[in-house]
Amino acid sequence: MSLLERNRHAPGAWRGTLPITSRYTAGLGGERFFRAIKDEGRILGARCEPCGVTYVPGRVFCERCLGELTDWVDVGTRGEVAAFTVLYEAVDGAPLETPELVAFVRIGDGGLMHRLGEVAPEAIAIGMTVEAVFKPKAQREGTILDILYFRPVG
Amino acid sequence: MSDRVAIIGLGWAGFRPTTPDLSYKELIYEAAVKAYADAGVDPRRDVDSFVTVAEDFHEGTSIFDEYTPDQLGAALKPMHTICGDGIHGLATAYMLIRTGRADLVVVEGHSKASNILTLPEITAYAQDPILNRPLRLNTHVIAGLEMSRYLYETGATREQCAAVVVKNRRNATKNPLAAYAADLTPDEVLAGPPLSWPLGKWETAEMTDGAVVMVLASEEKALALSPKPVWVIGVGWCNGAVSLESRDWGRSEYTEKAAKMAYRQAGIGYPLSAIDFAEVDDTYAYKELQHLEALGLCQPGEAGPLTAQGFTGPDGELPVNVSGGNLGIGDLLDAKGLVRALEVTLQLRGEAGPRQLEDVTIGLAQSWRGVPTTSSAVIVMSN
Amino acid sequence: MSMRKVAVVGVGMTKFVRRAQETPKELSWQAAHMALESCGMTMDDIDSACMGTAPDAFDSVHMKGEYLSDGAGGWGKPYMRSYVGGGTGVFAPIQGWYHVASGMFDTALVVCEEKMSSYYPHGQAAFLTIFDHTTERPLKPNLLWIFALEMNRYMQTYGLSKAEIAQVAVQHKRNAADHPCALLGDADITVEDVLNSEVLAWPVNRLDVSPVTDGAVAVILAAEHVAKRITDKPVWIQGVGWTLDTSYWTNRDLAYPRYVENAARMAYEMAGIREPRREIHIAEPYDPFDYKALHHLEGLLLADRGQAAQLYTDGIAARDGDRPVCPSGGLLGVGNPIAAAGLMKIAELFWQLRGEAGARQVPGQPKRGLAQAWGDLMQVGTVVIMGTNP
Amino acid sequence: MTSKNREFPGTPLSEKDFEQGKILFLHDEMNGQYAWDTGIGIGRYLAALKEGYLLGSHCRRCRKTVIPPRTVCEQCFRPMDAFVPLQDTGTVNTYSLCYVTWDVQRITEPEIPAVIEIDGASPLCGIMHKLGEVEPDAIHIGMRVQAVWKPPEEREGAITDIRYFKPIKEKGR
Repeated sequence: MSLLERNRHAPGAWRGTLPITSRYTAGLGGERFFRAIKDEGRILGARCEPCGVTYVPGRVFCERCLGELTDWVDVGTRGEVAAFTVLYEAVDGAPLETPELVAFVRIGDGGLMHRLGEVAPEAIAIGMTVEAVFKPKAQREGTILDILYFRPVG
Repeated sequence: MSDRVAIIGLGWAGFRPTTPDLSYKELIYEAAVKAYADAGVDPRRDVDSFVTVAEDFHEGTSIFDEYTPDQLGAALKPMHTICGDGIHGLATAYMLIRTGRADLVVVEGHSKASNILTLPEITAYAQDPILNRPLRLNTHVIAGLEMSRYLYETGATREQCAAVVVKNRRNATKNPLAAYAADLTPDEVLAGPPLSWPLGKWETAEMTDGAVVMVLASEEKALALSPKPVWVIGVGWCNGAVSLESRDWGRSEYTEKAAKMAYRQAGIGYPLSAIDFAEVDDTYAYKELQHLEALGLCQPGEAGPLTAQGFTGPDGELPVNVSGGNLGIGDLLDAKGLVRALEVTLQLRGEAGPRQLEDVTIGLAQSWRGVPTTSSAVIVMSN
Repeated sequence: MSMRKVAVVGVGMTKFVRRAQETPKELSWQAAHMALESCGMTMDDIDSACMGTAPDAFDSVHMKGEYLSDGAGGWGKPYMRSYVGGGTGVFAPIQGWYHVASGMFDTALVVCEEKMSSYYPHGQAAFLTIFDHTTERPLKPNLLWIFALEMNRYMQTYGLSKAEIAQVAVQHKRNAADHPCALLGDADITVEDVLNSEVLAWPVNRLDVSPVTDGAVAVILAAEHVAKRITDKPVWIQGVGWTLDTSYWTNRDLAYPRYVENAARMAYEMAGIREPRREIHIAEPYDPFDYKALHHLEGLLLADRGQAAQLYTDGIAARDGDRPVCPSGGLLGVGNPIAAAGLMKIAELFWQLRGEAGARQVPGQPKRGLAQAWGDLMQVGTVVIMGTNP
Repeated sequence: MTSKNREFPGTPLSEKDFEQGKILFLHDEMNGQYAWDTGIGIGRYLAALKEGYLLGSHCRRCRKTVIPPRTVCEQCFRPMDAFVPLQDTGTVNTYSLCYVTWDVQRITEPEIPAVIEIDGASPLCGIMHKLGEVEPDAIHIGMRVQAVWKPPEEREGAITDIRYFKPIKEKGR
C-alpha cells in the first residue's frame, strides 16, 4: 500500500480527556487572609517596608524583593473601582443569560477582582468607592466566595 | 567567538482553522522539512540543538516533550521544551548559540487548537486556584478589565480599537497564511456581539491550527549557508505581576522592560526612527495599541489616534501587522510569537510577495502569552 | 576558545514532604529566599530567573510556569520555564548556565518546584496522561508499568537479582537519614525490608520506588567575575549535556539508556574528562527507582553494563567508598518532587564540594561531582558536571 | 548541615489536618476534552485494527519496519516508503505483573502489561499491550504470543480492539 493511499475507514480523530482532579491548600498567606475573612469579616494586607508596598490580599512574600512579609495590616473593606467590565461569556464559552458585572477593586497597593452587586451597569464608573458584602458568618467557608460582591458606598 | 546570530531557515504548515488531514507530528514535519531545505541543513547530521515551545494542557498530554523529537529529526540529540511563547524559543536558541557550544539550533512551535474541545475551561485552569478560579469567570474577563483601564488611562476610544481590527483583517487579504481576512468597517466591528464589555467578540482573535519551524545559526555558519541571513540584533523578555491583585491594569510594563532589554542590546536609542516596521501582539485589538506604546513606538495615548489616521497602515510611516496579525491570521497558541517573527523575517528577506514593504532594514516582533499571563517577549532583526 | 565560566554561588531548599501546606508559589519562594540568604545576595543582584517544573497536572495549574513566576523571582525579570519531564531538575541549571555563559546575563536564579499533592486523590494517577493518547492511554496504564517493564528487561538481560538491586534502596535511604530535608531517611533499613515490602508491579516492590513528594530547590549561578566577589568557594559548572531519544519507547532496547550515554559524553567532552571513573569523585545518578540508579551509572559510563550493582556490593559506592554514589540519599531517601529532586542533587554537589555537607560529607576533599536526571518515556538524560576549579 | 545550620522551611500536613478542617483548602476539577487528529499514520493504524490486523511502516534507507506506523522515519528523517501489514503474533520482550490500577487502586488479580515484538517488524520493534489467558509464573521473556481480537462488530478502530495477547501453545510442549 503506498503511503498516500487514503483509507476511508481511517477514523479522523481520537476522542479523549485529560483527567485533572485537584485539591489546593490556601497556603500560609491564604490561611491567614481567608481566616480573617471567615471569622472576622476583615480584609488583611501585608506590608513590605523596604519596597514600600502593602500587598492586598496579604501574603507571606514580597514579589519584588522576595523578602518575608510579617507585618499584616487591616485594610478595611472598602476600595476603589480601578477597572470594570460586563462579561457575556460563561467559563465554558457558552453565552451567559444574564451578563456578569465584574470589577478590579483597588485596596491599598493591591485589591481584588470580584463581582459588583446592587448597582446597574450604567451607574458604575472607574474611581467610585465600593465596599465588600460578606456572606453571613455561618455560611462562610474561608474562600473568596465568602465575599458575595462589592457594592457602591452610600 | 563572534556572538552574532542569524535566522537562515523558515518552514511553516497548516494556518487553517482546522487541519484534520494531518496529526500534529505530520503537521510539524511538513514545516520542519521546508525549514531544513530553506537553510540547507540535515537535522540528523548538522543541527546541534532543538527547542520546542509547548504547553501540556494545550496538547492534552503530560510531559509533552516526549513527543517532539521524531518529527524534527531530533531523536537522540539535545532537545528541550520551553513552556513559553515562540519568541522565548528564539531567545533560547540565541543564547545556546552565544555560548559557543552550538552553531545550528532549531526552534519549533505549533497549534492544534482545533483538537481542544474545551479550551475556555482549560484556560480558566491557568487562573489562580484560590483567589480567582472559584469565581468561575471566563478568562476573557481579564482582558475586559484591562481594556477598560487602558481606555480610561489613555483616552483611547472603542472606534480606535475597531480600526486595529479593520487594518489587520484587511492586511490579511494579502497573506495566503491568513485564515480570517475580511474587508470591514469600524461600525461593523463595533456592532459585533460583546464579549467582556468594552471588549467585543470581533476584537478578539480566533484560534487556528499551524506549525512554524525556524533554523538559527552562528555567524560563521550563517555566512557559509545562507545567501540572505536575517540577523538577530536584539532580544528581550520579561514577566510582570502574575497575581491579578498586584497588577498595573493600564500599562504593559513587562513589555516595556522586554523592549528596553532588546533595544539596549541592538543599540537602539530611539525606537521609532530605528524600527522600519513591526509585528505586534493583537490577540485583542486594544493590546496592539497598548503594546505599541509599551514598545516606545509612540507616546502613551498616541497609539489609538495614530492607528485611526493610518500611521500604522501598510503604507503608513510605521507599518504594524502587515501580515494580518493574530486578528487576521488567527491565534496559534504558543506558536504565535513564531508567526510574528516569521513575517518580520520574510519582509527582511524581501519574500513577502504582495504585502512586501519597500526597503526595510530593521523589523521588530513582539508577542504576549495571552490571558491570564503577564509574559511578553521582543526580538529585533535586521537584514 | 575562551568561554564564559559559570559557577554556583548559593543554594536553598525546602523540606521534602508528602503533602505541604504551602502553595506551589510559596514553596518556590522559600527555596529562592534561602538561596539568596545563603550567599548574601538580593533580588537587585539577580539579572534573570529560570524555572524548572514538571507536569502541570501535579500542581494542577495550566501554564504553571506563569503561576509560579512571582515565587521564583520572575517579577519584572527575564523569566522562562524549561521542561523536560523528570530530567527538568538537572536541565534547569543547564538553562541557567546558558543564560550566563551566553553573555546575556551575569547572574541567574534557578528554581525547581513540584507540588504533587495538589493532584487529588493520588499524584501517581496523573501519570496516565504521559502515555500516547491514542495508542497507549486507552489501555489504562499505571506509571509503574513502564518502570517494571524496563526493570524486568534490565534484570533479565544482565542476570541481576532483586536482592542486588535492593542494595541501592538500602544505601540511599540510609544516607538520607543524615539529610535534614529527607522524607524517607531510614538508618536501619535492610535488603529484606525492601524484598518483603508489598509488590506493586513485579519486579517493583514498594521500597524500590521513591515517594510522591512536595518540595522546591533553588540555586544561584553567576559569571566568573561576579562569582569570585560573592564567595571564596564558588563551585564551577564544568560540563553540561542533554539528550532526548525517540518517543517510540517500545521500539528500542530498554536494557541500556543510550540517551544517558549521549548526554554524559556531551558533558565529559565540555569538561575535558577522558576517564570518568577516575575523574568523577561523586556521582548523583537519578534514582526514582533503585534499579534506575544502576541503569544510569552504566549509561554514564561509570560502570560496565550490568556491573553497576557490584559497586554497591563491594562498598565502592558507599559514602566513604572509592566512588561514592548518591551521598545525598537520592530520590529514594530524600524524596521525589520530580523537578526539585534533580536540583536537590545539584545542591548536594555544591555542599559536598565545599565541604559543607555535614553528616553526609564525603571524606577526602572531592574535587568534582556529576549530577544526572532522567525523564519522559525512558527517553531524556540531563547531565551536569561541577568542580572546585573553573 | 549547610554553611548556615538553619532550619529548612516547609510545613508538612497529614490527611487528618484536612479531615479535621485544621487548614483551609478547596477542590476543583478540569474539564479537559480533546479530539486528537489521527492523521495519515495513526489513522491507518486504527483502520487496520478495526479490520483485524496490525499495521507497520517500512523505511527502505535504514531497512527497518516499525510499529506503530508513522509517515516519517525518525532515524533517517525521510518519508517512510510503505505501510506494511504485520502478523498478529509476536514475542514477549518484557512484562510485569501489576497489582495497582492507573488510579492507584489495589487489585488482587494482576494486570499483565508487556512489550510484544510483533512478527514482521524489525527486532526490538514492538507495542505495549496486555497478556491474558496465562499463568503469571508461566510468562517469560521470549515467550511466543498471539493477539486475541474482539469480534468484528465490537471493534471500533482502537488499540483495545485487541483484548490481550495469549501464549501460543508450542507444538509438543
